[in-house]
Amino acid sequence: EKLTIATVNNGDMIRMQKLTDDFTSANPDIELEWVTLEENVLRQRVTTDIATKGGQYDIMTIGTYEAPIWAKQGWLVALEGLGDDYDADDLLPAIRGGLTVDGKLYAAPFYGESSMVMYRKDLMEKAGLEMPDAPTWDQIKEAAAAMTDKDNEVYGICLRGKAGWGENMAFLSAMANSYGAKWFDMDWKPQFDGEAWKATLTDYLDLMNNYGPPGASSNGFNENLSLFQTGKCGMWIDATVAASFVTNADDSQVADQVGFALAPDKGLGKRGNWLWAWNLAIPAGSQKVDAAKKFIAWATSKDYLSLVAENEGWANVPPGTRTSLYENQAYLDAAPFAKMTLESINAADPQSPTVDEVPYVGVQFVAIPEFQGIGTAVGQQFSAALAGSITTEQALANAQNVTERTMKKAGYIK
Amino acid sequence: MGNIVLKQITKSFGDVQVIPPLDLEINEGEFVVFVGPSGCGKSTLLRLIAGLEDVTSGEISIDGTNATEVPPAKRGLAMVFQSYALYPHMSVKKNITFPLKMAKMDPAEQERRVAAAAKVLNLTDYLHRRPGQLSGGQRQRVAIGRAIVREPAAFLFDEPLSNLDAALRVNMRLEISELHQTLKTTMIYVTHDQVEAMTMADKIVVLQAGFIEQVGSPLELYHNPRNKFVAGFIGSPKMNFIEGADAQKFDAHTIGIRPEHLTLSTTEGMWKGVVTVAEHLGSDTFLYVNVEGFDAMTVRVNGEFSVKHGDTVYLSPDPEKLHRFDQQGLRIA
Amino acid sequence: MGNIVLKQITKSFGDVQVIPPLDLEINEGEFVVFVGPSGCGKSTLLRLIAGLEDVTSGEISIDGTNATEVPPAKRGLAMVFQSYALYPHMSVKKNITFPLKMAKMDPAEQERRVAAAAKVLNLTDYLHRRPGQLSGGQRQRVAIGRAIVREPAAFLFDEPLSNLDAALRVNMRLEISELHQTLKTTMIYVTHDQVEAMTMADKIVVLQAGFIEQVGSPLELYHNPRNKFVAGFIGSPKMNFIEGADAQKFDAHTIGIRPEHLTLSTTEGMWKGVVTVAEHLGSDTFLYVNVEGFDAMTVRVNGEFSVKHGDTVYLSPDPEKLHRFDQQGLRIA
Amino acid sequence: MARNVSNTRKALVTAVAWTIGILIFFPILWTILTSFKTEAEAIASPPSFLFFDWTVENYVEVNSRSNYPLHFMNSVIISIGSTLLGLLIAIPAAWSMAFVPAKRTKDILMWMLSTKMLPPVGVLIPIYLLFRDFGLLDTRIGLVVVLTLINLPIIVWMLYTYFKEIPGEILEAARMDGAGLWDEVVHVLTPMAIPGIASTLLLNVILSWNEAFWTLNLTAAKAAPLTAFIASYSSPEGLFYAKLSAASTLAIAPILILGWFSQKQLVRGLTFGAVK
Amino acid sequence: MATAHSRSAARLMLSPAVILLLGWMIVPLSMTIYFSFLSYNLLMPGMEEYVGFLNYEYFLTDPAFFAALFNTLMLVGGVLVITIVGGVALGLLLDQPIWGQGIVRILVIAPFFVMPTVSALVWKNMFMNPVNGLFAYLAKAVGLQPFDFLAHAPLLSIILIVAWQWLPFATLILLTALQSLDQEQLEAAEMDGASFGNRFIYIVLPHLSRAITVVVLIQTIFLLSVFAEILVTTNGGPGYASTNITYLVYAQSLLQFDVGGGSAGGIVAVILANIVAVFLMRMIGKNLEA
Ligand SMILES: Nc1ncnc2c1ncn2[C@@H]1O[C@H](COP(=O)(O)OP(=O)(O)OP(=O)(O)O)[C@@H](O)[C@H]1O
Ligand SMILES: Nc1ncnc2c1ncn2[C@@H]1O[C@H](COP(=O)(O)OP(=O)(O)OP(=O)(O)O)[C@@H](O)[C@H]1O
Ligand SMILES: [Mg+2]
Ligand SMILES: [Mg+2]
Repeated sequence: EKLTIATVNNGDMIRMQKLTDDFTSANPDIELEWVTLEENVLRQRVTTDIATKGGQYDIMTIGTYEAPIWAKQGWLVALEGLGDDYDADDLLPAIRGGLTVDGKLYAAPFYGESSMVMYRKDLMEKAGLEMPDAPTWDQIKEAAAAMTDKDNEVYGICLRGKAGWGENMAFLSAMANSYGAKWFDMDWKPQFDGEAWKATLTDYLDLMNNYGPPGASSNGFNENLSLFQTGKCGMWIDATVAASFVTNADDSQVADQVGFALAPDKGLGKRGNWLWAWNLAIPAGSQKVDAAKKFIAWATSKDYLSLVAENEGWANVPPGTRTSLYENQAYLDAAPFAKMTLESINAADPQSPTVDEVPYVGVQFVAIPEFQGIGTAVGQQFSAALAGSITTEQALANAQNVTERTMKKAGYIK
Repeated sequence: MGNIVLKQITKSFGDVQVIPPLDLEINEGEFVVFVGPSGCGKSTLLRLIAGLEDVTSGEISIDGTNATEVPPAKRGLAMVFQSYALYPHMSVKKNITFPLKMAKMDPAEQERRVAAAAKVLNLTDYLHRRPGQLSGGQRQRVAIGRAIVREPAAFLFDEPLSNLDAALRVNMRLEISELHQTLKTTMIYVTHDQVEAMTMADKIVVLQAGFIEQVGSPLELYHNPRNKFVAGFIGSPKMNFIEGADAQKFDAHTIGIRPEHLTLSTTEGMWKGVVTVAEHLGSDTFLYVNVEGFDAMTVRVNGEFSVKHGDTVYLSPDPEKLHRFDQQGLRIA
Repeated sequence: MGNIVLKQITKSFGDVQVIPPLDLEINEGEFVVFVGPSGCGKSTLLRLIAGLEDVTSGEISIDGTNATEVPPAKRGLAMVFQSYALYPHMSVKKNITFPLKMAKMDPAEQERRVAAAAKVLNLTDYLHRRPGQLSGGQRQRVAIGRAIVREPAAFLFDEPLSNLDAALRVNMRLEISELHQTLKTTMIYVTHDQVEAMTMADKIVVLQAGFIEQVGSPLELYHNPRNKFVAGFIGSPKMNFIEGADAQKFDAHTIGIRPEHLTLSTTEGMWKGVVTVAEHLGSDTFLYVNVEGFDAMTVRVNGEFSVKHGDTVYLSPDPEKLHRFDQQGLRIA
Repeated sequence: MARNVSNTRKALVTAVAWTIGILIFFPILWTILTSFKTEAEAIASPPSFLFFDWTVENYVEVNSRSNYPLHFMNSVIISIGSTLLGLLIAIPAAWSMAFVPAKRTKDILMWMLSTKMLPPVGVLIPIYLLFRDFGLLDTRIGLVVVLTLINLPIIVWMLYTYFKEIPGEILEAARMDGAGLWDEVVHVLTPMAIPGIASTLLLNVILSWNEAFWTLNLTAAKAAPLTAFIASYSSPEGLFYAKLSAASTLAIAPILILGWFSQKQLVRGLTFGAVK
Repeated sequence: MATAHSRSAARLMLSPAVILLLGWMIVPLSMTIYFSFLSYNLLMPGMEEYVGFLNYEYFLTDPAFFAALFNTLMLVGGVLVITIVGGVALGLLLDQPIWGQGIVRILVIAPFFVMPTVSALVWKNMFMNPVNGLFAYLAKAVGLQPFDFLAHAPLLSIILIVAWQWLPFATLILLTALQSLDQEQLEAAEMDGASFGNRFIYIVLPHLSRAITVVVLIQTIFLLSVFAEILVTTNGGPGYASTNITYLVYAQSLLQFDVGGGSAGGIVAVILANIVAVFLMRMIGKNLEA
């Protein structure tokens, strides 16, 4: 039997592809075929396929955004009977909660992440400052100002600026949560005309314009990573998985100078961090459910973690999915960022993402099908504001307008 | 083999009738030349016979059988095009063999015929060249070779020499004449060239606007043109025409005298005129003379005749060689 | 205006010397024709005069001033190309106006000159057409029109009539001759055509491989060719050459007789031969006669002469018109 | 126009032409050079031009990560297959238009070209559904069909302009020589048009090779060509310039080499009857 | 050339191409038209209902629509201007006698062979990136502030990238056309006293007009559907600064999975493309007849 697996082209997934001998030697009747794609292309491909029942894939890599939506549509096979030793209870509750619909798990998390602050200890020291474990936005701003040294191409803070619901909007939605802003009120009315969003965007633009790198409006995760690795950023607030890259001496010029802190807050009880996981799922109607389940069980099991540790060292184990990993001393030793990662993940609550009550689920996204489009369109506006082509007010007004139109068209607002 | 009869054929392109109802009979073994001004339908007629165009009405029969609906490939005719239309990607040999191959002839027989044709046409040394590597005359011969191997019922030539230079034209003209004498196959030949028509034809067909003006042997047309059009068309330089009082003298509406049938004198003659241009070729002298009341007249004098622009000369027609035409332009016998 | 002198000019393309040192003087108002076999350097010489090619060495002077280094536009010459080189995207009028516009002439004057040229050349009705919509003769006239509006010191023509059909060629030839008579401007004219050279030229320059073989008036060349090459080149059909014993009789290495200077008889004469082809044109008869020991000889007979293939005939040269050449091919006076 | 071109002028023109040529080519050259650098050198400042430690490590890495030979073969099969199929359909069509023109011929030709103006994204979903129903998703044959269809207008047009330059008399000669329609097209027209057909073929292989919308959206694994291969490198975690360059080089090298070797052919046929 | 027999053969031989293209046009197009009247989100199957012109209304009143229309025209126009002006200049240059002409020609042609995705990636990351890009390095080397191309001149940057890819095509065609110019015409103009500039304006340019039309036609066809370059470099942003119609339709149908809206957008794009097409065909038809 041949399984066609669609995956995203990140490091952990690539590593998994290299380790599949372990699986195929145990299951000689199963062959694996990989379709590795860049995140956005992957999402578009698998969504088209599953929605039209194209049947091209046996296993899909999907995010925490898709999982509940698709499960509700009945597009996914419930992952029951993954084996006795799978130990589903070991999965981190925050992550597992996002993948469970009506008490059934529909996607198995491969790795999970939140976001946190990564900063340069040496630069902080030079500036005479100290980073608390749980900083506020004001402290971040102060630190950014102190570390910026544009003549030497050192920028106090690097943040996402590239438009996209999974790019700048992931960061900004999370940041907005900590400012008490929200996407919609209980009547699904968009809230960009409120003060909270205005404060969020103003502070964000302030930070970036004064202390950010040039060209920030086209920086996403990748661009920021390479900036940080080459020593051009003082701080970077982004996905927790980045921690293993920036501390890897092979790629990073600043590996031994990185410190970590929780995402900042504004004293309103919510931190500006998100929650995300890449998960493996089986499309409904697949002819190869059993083989696919076998593979998923293998790839997301505890044993897989040990397998990676054996081959590549504990630091390279896919993080953020299992409680047991964070109880493993070998891992904690190898990964100095482990504790902060776990705390960040636990600090996010998809069910109640922001200060006020909202009708939707999801921290840095809104788990409705229209969100991809809205998120990206709004992201475009904020990115334009960052590029300086429109003002903050215009950006917010446009965002409000775009969101309202779509919500009306989709029938949320009558 | 080679008898072609056209019965009441017409051809229209869209609304324009290019060939009005036309009858023509071409006998076996004849060398027939079509002449006429540009656009008169010579090529069209040839292509109708070939089957490359459909007739609008009428009937074409070849060797007694109705061929009106027969596709070109099946009519058993061969055509030599003005541009030769050789296949540039094939060697001379392949070009010549092509029709035989299409007829699925036995390869040994193909070889034999190609060799024979090449010998007749002096092409044996060039069989492996491509057309692009040949001179104009050689290409011409290949085109003829391709036509003769099939031993067609008749050959159709559409201005085959018009792309050659003067010297080569003379040679090829002689070669085609010789070929006709050897093969004795019916040939239909379209040309613009006076000399070709006069020297090669057994029978000349003069066309004008799709009408046949006259059919006859070259000298018949030269001596007894049926009308003014034929008289003016056959012969070079062109016949001089005179109308009005001077023509009345001869009981005609128009009289015609060929340049070679005018005698010239510096002292006396029938008409007095002034030389506008004198062309001295050494072998001949052509004079263009302005006679009052007439159009410019052309006179040909053998050898030299020393006159120049502006001289006054006298012209007299040879009364024997004078042509008389009535008001409709028809010859008065 | 229009005196052109070439002094010891040479031209090489790479290592190949196409024109060896050459001197030539062209007088004001003369009509000079360059003839010679293909590739002999006629066009090259013309282009050197025009300034479209640089001379390798030597000096060209126009109207007494050294023009060797002067760019073509400044030499005050006009050229009519074989392909006419009309500007296809401009109307006839724009084509003719172009040189005036380039000279930034006053628009009213431009109008006047174009109108005048169009009138001379009968182009008035076609001024708004594009070259693509004109016939060959009309295009030719446009090219001439473009040349004459500038009132150049001299006209250069490179085989201007070679793309036209026979009838048109005769007309255009006359028109150019008349133009020369009207304008009296120096004209240099390159052609392949016997008749053009003989009828138009005041002075013919015969070239071979870049050398000038002879310069003279047409009849001078016809009657007194300096050597065998010129004798063979001038006159049509070509002069018959006879070597060996029969030539010795006349104290020459080679003798030459033009086809029109042979008398033909069915009964007696100097040489006996067999007719291979007889071409009856009505006005003339051309016979190709095989005389034993000689190459085929061409004979021209005026009017009709009824012989046919295979007949035996006798030929006699007109002793007055016989040309004698020595071993080097030079004429024996 | 053979007036003496002075050597200084020629040298000057040569220098300008070479400078511009190298500038235009530079992005490709830079990509190729970068593919031989380590990641650190790839983003080093100042950038090193030639003097770095040449390494093929990126190629090794790229090869171990993806099945390059599979993608390469898919690209070859899809681009050549669609071009050949296109030629098969287009040659007769172009023959009719060039040699038996009717009143509507020009309109048909223009209509064919206008079908190329359909924005592919607008019809992706319908095509996807059709492909699903016919079982053509992720098959080479499906892609061959789609690419044939999208390139057909260009193929027809190129062949049409090329055929128009072939004198009709030659085909008539063949007809007189007893050739049927089939013989005429196979023995006379096609071999005579070889240069034109070759350049049509080349251009279409290039266009199909580089087609990135349909090839990406209608394939998954088995039939995925090099465009999909590139898509898996376009934005990995971190900007691995050197690996990206290696993958890019691998994706464009075959067509670049083909294009270079055949540029004469390509140039000759690329004129679309624009040159008379 | 036209007997009844050959005409019917011609019809037969033309029909496969016509039928296939007709099918290729009509089947998806009619499906698209059908979808465009539905409220149809791919992610919410089973909820399709007829909504009349609602999708069109939303598409056409979308503030992005006019921006996209403008950007599409700018993109097509900009690339055409750059490639034609550059192509003529390069053509003239390469038509001169130079040493190593063949190699220079190869260098100039090369960008045409590069996949759009690859060229966009290369330009974006290795050249236009304001921190690590080569342009930024050059700017810093001469003491300038690096320019952030994709943020501050996104459309221009995309025009440059696309123009780089299409310049070889224009150059090739224009060069061939230049080489076909009858030398005697140039010489005649020279004799007529035209300077180099005048010869260019009055003789060379008019001669090139046919080739230029062809370049315009072919490039427009491809430029109207430029997409990969935008997706890779700017994602249509910032704002709508580099969104063209094709990208907008993409965003509707593959980002929002709003098939109804996307289909309406697709139909609008088809109509716009056909307006351009009719316009082009008029102009080209005239130029190609001559
Ligand atoms: N395919 C066609 N469609 C419409 N008219 C045509 C076509 N072919 C020829 N004609 C017209 O038919 C007439 C006769 O043309 P044809 O070619 O037979 O003349 P021709 O005597 O051969 O002339 P030429 O001596 O110039 O070759 C002309 O008026 C021509 O315009
Ligand atoms: N640009 C050139 N480069 C090299 N050789 C040339 C060039 N132009 C002409 N020649 C050579 O110079 C010689 C004379 O050429 P030219 O064109 O002057 O001959 P021509 O007398 O005009 O011939 P034709 O009657 O065929 O026109 C020929 O041998 C030709 O090959
Ligand atoms: Mg004809
Ligand atoms: Mg010449």
